[in-house]
Amino acid sequence: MSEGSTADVEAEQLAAIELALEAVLFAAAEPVAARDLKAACADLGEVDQPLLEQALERLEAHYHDRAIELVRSASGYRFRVRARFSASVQAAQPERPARLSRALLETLAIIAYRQPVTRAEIEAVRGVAVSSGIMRNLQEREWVRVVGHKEVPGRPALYATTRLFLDDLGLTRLEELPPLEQIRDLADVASDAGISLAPPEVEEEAPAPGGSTGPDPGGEAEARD
Amino acid sequence: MSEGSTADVEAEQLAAIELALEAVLFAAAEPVAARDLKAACADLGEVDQPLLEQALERLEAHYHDRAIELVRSASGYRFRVRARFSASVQAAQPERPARLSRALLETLAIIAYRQPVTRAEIEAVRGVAVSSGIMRNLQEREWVRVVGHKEVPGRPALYATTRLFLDDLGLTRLEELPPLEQIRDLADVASDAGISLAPPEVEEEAPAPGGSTGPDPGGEAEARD
Amino acid sequence: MSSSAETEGDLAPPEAAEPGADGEMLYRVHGEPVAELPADLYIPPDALEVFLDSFEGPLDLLLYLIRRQNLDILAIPIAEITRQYMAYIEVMRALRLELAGEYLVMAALLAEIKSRMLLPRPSEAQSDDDTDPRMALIRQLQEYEQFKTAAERLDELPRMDRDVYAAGASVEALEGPPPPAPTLDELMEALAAVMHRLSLTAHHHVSTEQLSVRSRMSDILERLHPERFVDFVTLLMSAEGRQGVVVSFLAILELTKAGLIEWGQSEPYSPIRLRRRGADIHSAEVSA
Repeated sequence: MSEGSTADVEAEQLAAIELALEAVLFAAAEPVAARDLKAACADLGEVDQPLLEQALERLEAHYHDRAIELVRSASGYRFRVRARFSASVQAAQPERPARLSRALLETLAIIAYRQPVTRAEIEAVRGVAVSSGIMRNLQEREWVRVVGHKEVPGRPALYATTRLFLDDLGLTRLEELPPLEQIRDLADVASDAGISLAPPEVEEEAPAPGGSTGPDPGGEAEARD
Repeated sequence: MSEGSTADVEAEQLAAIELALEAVLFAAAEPVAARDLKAACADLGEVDQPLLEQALERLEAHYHDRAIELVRSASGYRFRVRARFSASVQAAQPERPARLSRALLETLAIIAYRQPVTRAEIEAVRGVAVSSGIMRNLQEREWVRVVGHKEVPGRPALYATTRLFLDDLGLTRLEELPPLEQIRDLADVASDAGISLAPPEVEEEAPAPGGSTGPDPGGEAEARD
Repeated sequence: MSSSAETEGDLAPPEAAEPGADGEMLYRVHGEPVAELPADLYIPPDALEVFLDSFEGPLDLLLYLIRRQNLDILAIPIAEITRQYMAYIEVMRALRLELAGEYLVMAALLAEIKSRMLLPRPSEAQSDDDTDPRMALIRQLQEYEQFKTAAERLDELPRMDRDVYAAGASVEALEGPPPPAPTLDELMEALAAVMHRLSLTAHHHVSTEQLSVRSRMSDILERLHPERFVDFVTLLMSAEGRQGVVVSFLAILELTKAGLIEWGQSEPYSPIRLRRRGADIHSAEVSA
């Protein structure tokens, strides 16, 4: 009898946590970090990570057949409209954001995969000057920010992507970006093509996105505001 | 048999409408009028008023035991977090931000000076998207209200500032805000003095090589409406 | 030029059928003779400007030239690609299109590589390693293509507010400490930042209409209905004196200009009336 009631109490606690999380997630304009979710349950007894995750799973399951879904991205958890309902949303508010230019996307890609990177380095890859307008646009979107300065003459700014960039693409980590296409090893192909070539010291960068050169996305938390 | 399947089809349609409404209501920045809700269901067959209301009732019932509720106001329908979750939501906000976000302030300032103005117009001036969260936030603080809809596809809301906005600023009339020319001077002075009004990396415009393909906040203003 | 193209071997020289240099027809744009266009270089001349805009730089243009012929980057036929590249550059310059300096730098580089390849190679064995002058360019092209592809994939990812939407609910019913009010200084600083950015994009212009007018526009708009006309005179708010009338009048003109309101008169000399433009506007045009 007493065992049954303990289970009841636990079930009740779990249900209460689930609802508190629901309230917090819908009230927030941005993804909510796990620690803030725990803080929301302060009055509901001890809430540790497993319990939190259990409640989140229940919440996720509750919306299984609905138009929205609970997703996790870099800064935390958020509800979002399922992609297959985007058309309905657009029918009601068809003001769609402008397309991003190729120049902006290429610049963003270089920053994302090569960060931290200077403007000169971006220009070296693209073969053209990067306009200030593009750098400004990326920073205004809060997709890119200055994380430091390179200790070379002129101390150029070093750019990196932000958590919001990941959030907006629905990613939790930089490593989830689509992998960079492997640069073919010149040595392998060259003989076929009858080309003589330099030893393959070609690409030092690891092909894995963000791999060793990418900053730890978690480390950005503090710096963001 | 055929009657049964007709009923099935109807039940299916109703369920589909319910989910489309759910998507639209969660994505919206402000209450959604019945006509816009109907527009969102354009692909789901004929949706008349009784059918719409039936779907809304189902939606309301679905959230009966949840942390949010579907409410109807003069301007339309919306979801809102139930009052009894105030403490949880508050507890989740780490340290209440002492200052308003830059995006929110800029949006508010543009509305004050350009009212009545649509979200697309604000975005054209700011050069970046304005989130639904910010628009919802500004309206819930009652600094901004919808004064009408522009008669273009999608009927975007026209935003204006409120009495409370003036009160909170300690003004009696909007005209007491500094004239734009003065602010422009302020901006000039700041740039001459090398002070970077955010964002920190403002540099002067370089002749953009990809010039005409680059994002063009100015040009969009006209093109969008 | 054609002889070196042949030595490349892997490119069937399309100019085989081309007449000699003297026999080539001159392209004329705006009556001005411009450069020769090789037979395989098909671009509608009037589309050149658009064409140039569609390239993100010399690397992008080179990649296009290579890909268009299904060639492997690793086996660039330098002579042929250089010839085509130069042809584009010539046409663009002849048309006086603004050509970023990088395009010319690349032209010089290509010319240099080409000339170096024509030189007899040193016979030492080690020469194979690093004397192919194409290598640096090939690496650069590979790297650029890598990021060009990455940019395309990045753009395909579902993006917030374009493909997917955050789900939120109103917090209006919640209780809590009142949010901080903006100070006038904060607001002005935010606006100054916006204006500063705008001043950098020269073509943009924020009109400096009087705030009193903008504010009155909002007020009037709110008082109007799409279904019901309101008497124009009552909107002038004469209680505020001459100043108020002028401001209201200007606001009404602005709203009209913005297409937000429409005017009506049931018959000549009858009171002028206004209403908000609404969806039922078409059915009600009798009032005009």
